[in-house]
Amino acid sequence: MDEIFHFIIGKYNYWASLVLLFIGLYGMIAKNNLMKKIIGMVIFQTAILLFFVSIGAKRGATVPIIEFGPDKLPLLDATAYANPLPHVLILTAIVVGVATLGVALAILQKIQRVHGTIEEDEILEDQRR
Amino acid sequence: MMIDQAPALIIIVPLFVSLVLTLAGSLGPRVAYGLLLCGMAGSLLFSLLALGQVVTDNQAIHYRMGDWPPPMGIELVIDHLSGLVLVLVSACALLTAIYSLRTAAEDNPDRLNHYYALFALLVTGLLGMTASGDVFNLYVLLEISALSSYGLLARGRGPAYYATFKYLIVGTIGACFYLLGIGYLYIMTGSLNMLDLAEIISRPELQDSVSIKIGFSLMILGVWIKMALFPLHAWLPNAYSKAGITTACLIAPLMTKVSVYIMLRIMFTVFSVDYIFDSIAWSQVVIYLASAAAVIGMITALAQRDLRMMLTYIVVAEIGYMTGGAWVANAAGYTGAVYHILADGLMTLCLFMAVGAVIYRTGQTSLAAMQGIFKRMPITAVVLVIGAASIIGIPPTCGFFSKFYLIQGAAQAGAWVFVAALLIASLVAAVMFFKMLEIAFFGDLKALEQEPGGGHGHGSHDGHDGHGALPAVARQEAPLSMLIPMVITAASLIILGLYTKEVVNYFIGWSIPAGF
Amino acid sequence: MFSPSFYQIAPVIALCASLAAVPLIAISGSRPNLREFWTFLAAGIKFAMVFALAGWVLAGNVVEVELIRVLPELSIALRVDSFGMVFALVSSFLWIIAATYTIGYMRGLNEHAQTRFMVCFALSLCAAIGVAFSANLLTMYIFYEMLSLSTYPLVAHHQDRDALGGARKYLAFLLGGSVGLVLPAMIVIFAIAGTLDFADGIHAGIIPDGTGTTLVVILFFACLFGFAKNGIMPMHAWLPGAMVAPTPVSALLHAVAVVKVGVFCTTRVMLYVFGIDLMDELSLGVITAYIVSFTIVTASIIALTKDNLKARLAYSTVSQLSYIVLGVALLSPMAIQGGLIHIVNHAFAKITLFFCAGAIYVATHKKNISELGGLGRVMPFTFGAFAVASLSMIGAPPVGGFVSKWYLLVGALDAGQIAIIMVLLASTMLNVAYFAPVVYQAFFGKPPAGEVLPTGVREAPLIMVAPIVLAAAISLFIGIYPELMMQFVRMVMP
Amino acid sequence: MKRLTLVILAICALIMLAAAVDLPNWADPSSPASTHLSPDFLEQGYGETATPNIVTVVLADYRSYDTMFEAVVVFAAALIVLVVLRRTPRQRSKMVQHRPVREGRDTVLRGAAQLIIPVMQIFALYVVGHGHYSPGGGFQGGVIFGASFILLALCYNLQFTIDRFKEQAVLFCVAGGVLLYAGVGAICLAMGWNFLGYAGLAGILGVSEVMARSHGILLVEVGVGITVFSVMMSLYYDLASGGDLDEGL
Repeated sequence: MDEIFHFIIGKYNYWASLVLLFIGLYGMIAKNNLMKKIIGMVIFQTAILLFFVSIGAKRGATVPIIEFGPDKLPLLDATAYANPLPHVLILTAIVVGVATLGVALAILQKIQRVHGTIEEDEILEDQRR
Repeated sequence: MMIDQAPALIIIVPLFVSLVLTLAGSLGPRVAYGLLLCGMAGSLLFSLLALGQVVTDNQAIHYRMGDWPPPMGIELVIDHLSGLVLVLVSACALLTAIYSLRTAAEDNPDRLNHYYALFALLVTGLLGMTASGDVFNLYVLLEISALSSYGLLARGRGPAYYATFKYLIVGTIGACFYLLGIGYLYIMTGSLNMLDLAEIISRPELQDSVSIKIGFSLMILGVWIKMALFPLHAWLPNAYSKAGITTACLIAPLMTKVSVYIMLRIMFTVFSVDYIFDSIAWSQVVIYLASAAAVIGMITALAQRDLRMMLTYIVVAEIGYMTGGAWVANAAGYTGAVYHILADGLMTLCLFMAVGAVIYRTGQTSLAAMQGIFKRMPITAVVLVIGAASIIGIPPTCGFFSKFYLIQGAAQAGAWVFVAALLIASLVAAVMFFKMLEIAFFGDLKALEQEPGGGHGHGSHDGHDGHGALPAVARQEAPLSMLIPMVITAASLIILGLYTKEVVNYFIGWSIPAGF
Repeated sequence: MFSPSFYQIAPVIALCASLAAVPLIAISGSRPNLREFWTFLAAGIKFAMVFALAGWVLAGNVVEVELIRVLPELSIALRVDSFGMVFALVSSFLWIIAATYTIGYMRGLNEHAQTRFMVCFALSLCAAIGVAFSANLLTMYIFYEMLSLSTYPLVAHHQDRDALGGARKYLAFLLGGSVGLVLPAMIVIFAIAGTLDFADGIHAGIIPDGTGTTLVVILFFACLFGFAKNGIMPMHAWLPGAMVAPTPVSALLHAVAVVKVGVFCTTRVMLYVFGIDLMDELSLGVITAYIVSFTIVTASIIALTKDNLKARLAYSTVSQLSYIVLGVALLSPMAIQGGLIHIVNHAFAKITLFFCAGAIYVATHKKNISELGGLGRVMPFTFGAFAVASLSMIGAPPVGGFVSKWYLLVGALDAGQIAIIMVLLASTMLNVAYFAPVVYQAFFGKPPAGEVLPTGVREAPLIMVAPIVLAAAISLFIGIYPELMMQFVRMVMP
Repeated sequence: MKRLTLVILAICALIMLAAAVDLPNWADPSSPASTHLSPDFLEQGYGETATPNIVTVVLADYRSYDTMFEAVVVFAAALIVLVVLRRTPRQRSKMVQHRPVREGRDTVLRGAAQLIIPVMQIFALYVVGHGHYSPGGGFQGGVIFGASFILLALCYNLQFTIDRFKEQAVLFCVAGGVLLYAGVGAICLAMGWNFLGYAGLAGILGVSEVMARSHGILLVEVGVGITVFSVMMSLYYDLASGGDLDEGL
């Protein structure tokens, strides 16, 4: 019984990101309002960011900035510092998320101007006319 | 010195062109056009140099970005496969750039240099993706090309915005699935470099790990969404058909082909052949998907009245060919898939340019625009016929030889469903293009249909003054700046067809993965 | 008499003569005489080359020319052997006759878009010679497709409603057959045989022994019905539909070039890809013979019912073509020779008949047989030639048709196929039934009610009648002296 | 339709849950991710670039090609929003955008803004400059700097901010930042090293290769800071005014 318990507790970061992931995905696919789709997209991207960042953590490790010992020599023991690579990847993923969000909002404004609405069914109707 | 820097310069030259085009806002359209041409020509030259070097000493170029050894830093890998696709992408970009003199100016009266900046940015993204040897770097470049294609597509008329929005949403889902796939692989292996990943994944203890399978399936699912493989293709037709003429000529031939290249790269470089075809037993399902894509894509294309919608559905069908070829799991199928990337890139470019020229001249996008095209625009008509012949797979053109390899691969693998699908698709393509040629040849079909009853009988006609002379149609050929790239592309279709042996022996043969 | 290297280039020149003429014809569209000169020049060069090659082939050697090695194991290559020479000689010679006739016909009726017509004419002849000289199945397939595409504008020449229907059916059957059936068969053959080059002799084909019988049978029938141009029953519907084209088109193409290409490809595949031994072992020959004889009989019966002259000739072509396939399918040496020589006899006879139909139309605008009463006296030369050609169709002694019928009957006897002999005799009776009344009525019948025949001789223009008489004369000549073409056919035999 | 997507997503969720069986536990030091590449970064990072903050080292040196394209992504976003939204003057007159009228009621806001903005901008420059030794760098600093200008636009109005930072200047900075970044890379290329190999700068700067890398990282961070800052401005200008640049939120 307890190893199922460990299984759940030990990997709680994956559950969190999975739950967020599917909320976002559902929001993107099933929602009728385009703005809600964008919000779903942001949640979806944030879930992946969380998934990536959680990989970098190391028990008993500090921020990956090299400290110096009393004799001014750098302490280069890898286990003392957290894993820097996921942080770099996430910085890129955040920036990409912001860029896509900006473009989506710009296009949404244009849709509002052309169709007068951002509800998907009304837009389709408007297109049919 | 220049030669061994070629891989980096292929990607940097269009990037610098894009930046300069944005900076120099006050450039006249001619100067912007000239700058774009130099950029595209530069990257074509460097990709040819790189490919030449790869072929002469028959092993891949590994270019270390920032002089860091591979698993630490990022490296560009140019082997036979990526070199070939690099040349294809830069050549098509150059041809579209030449083509765009009149159409781009008409599509966007203001901000032309910003339009060209996005054009160059998209090409940078595509070239970067092809040359990149790092899985995460490929994601960033995937996003760059996706973003710039959203920008280019959103330049279209009213309905383009909604279509682009749908494309954006689906594109983001695809890219994020790909990123999630990288995440799973990174957790299990700790590396991002493709070759390093391949080495770690091939280790025995990871052979039956569920996460690696999930990682693979997420990455492939993401690429399939970007590639618009059959069930996930709903976004592609109206996104591409609402775009401006130049945008369609640039995006349609290249975006999906580079996505297919990425699928091949993931399948055969990151994962090995026996991993994919043994532990992941999808190939049967994928072949059915590919066959469905080919047949349904072509049949829907047949049902379209709008020219560009028809061409976009053909693109969806061609994706089915390539995916099927790759998943048929033998050398002939793989050769067919890679050769079809080349052939289909050129074919789609040729058709989109010809249709673009017709739309540019007549303003109509429906099939009726094709009336009397042989008299009005003879050169465009010939280019259209060559493009159509290649899609149908009539021998001297390259379309025939790629089908030749695909059918041969499918026959050897016993995938008769795929063989049948390829043939049905070619037949439907034949019907479609002859419907178009009929309109071009016979003029207004509707008037002919309602003509008062027979009375013609066999043989020749009644009046002695010659048949009711068809209305004298003024010759209204497309402008020269559109004709030159069209003729070059059409000629390249036939030349590529005739020189298949060289292409297969010197390029594709070397890139066949071990295990086939 | 020329150096061997000349014979290496000769097939290429023969092939490209009409191809080179295409741009010249297209350019000189505004000056009809110059345009016609180019056509004649190309036809002359082509025939001269083929004639020179004929001499060389007779001396017993085979010319091999590789144009482009397209795939590591495949190339577009030309190979001149006696089997191809028979068809090449016929089509290149008849192009000259047809060219003269076409000019007369087009000028007589002042047709529109004559330049496009001549361009497509030249292209289709280039394709016909390409098929004759092809060294492997791929080259033959390429030129087969080229022929289908280049004849489309010819069939759809009038650009009216009938032309639309006919052209659509024409393409549907031909492209459907070739892309749908021949392409996969070719690729699967390549997959199992490793090459598509034709075998040297006709006994051993290129299909390796181990292949499963079901696969071989499927491939065989895919090729048989795939080459839709051979007019075998289910795939023949395009031929009557294509009669919508002007008469020179239906004369040269649908009596000689197009249909002969279909039959030529079918026989080439049967002999040089499958080979006699394999067909004998799986008794494919007999099955084909029965299929083909069904075509012969039913096509002749349908021809009986047709009042329109060209429709009757069309269905007669469908049945006569099947004679050739029947001959080869019987697999006995005599029958094969009979089948091959029938290519020549049928070509000359049928082209004469179609030319006569065209001449009658130009002179009197009559299309139906019922209206032809008494015209024989008004147009003696035309109907004389018609009578000679009909005799050849029926297979009466002095004319060429008799030779092929004779060989076919002897071959059927050797093969011990009594039923086939019955079919041959029955079809001969049917031929008589649908040709004789036309000739009889023309010379001894009365003109239709209320129409008075002009007195004296009123023929079609000389430029049309001359080719008719020449073709009929040759048809008679190869009846009396068959050795001219039989020497080639005999060389095909091992 | 919605229930269908819900069901499909639920099934995918279950599959991916099953995958978690052999994923390493959270923060487990022996997980492959922490044992394959990151120890090399941590051990060699300081030695080769004399920069303690290893994240900045990996960001701007080991994987600087990635970060360059990150800056290009941001540049692309600004360019696209500009191309999509901004309209020519003659199109502007037609579209009337309703805006809330706020006259004279935000003296408190303006007072507070005048206090906060200078501090923000200094702190932003500190974050950009100090990326070597403490968490920070081009992106974070650029965003803070951009936020200060957006605060200005919110408290006053868009026209006030545009007078201080013209739209042409914004566009110039957007492209200029990435050009600086790519320029540094190109200089290294010109000096015979591979693209973005900062050791190439040693010749110009007259320092050892290790210090050249450190300075290279700083230069690149400044380039990224300029780009991100001006992209924030450009995005705000366009999105707030719907492309007319007349009146913000």
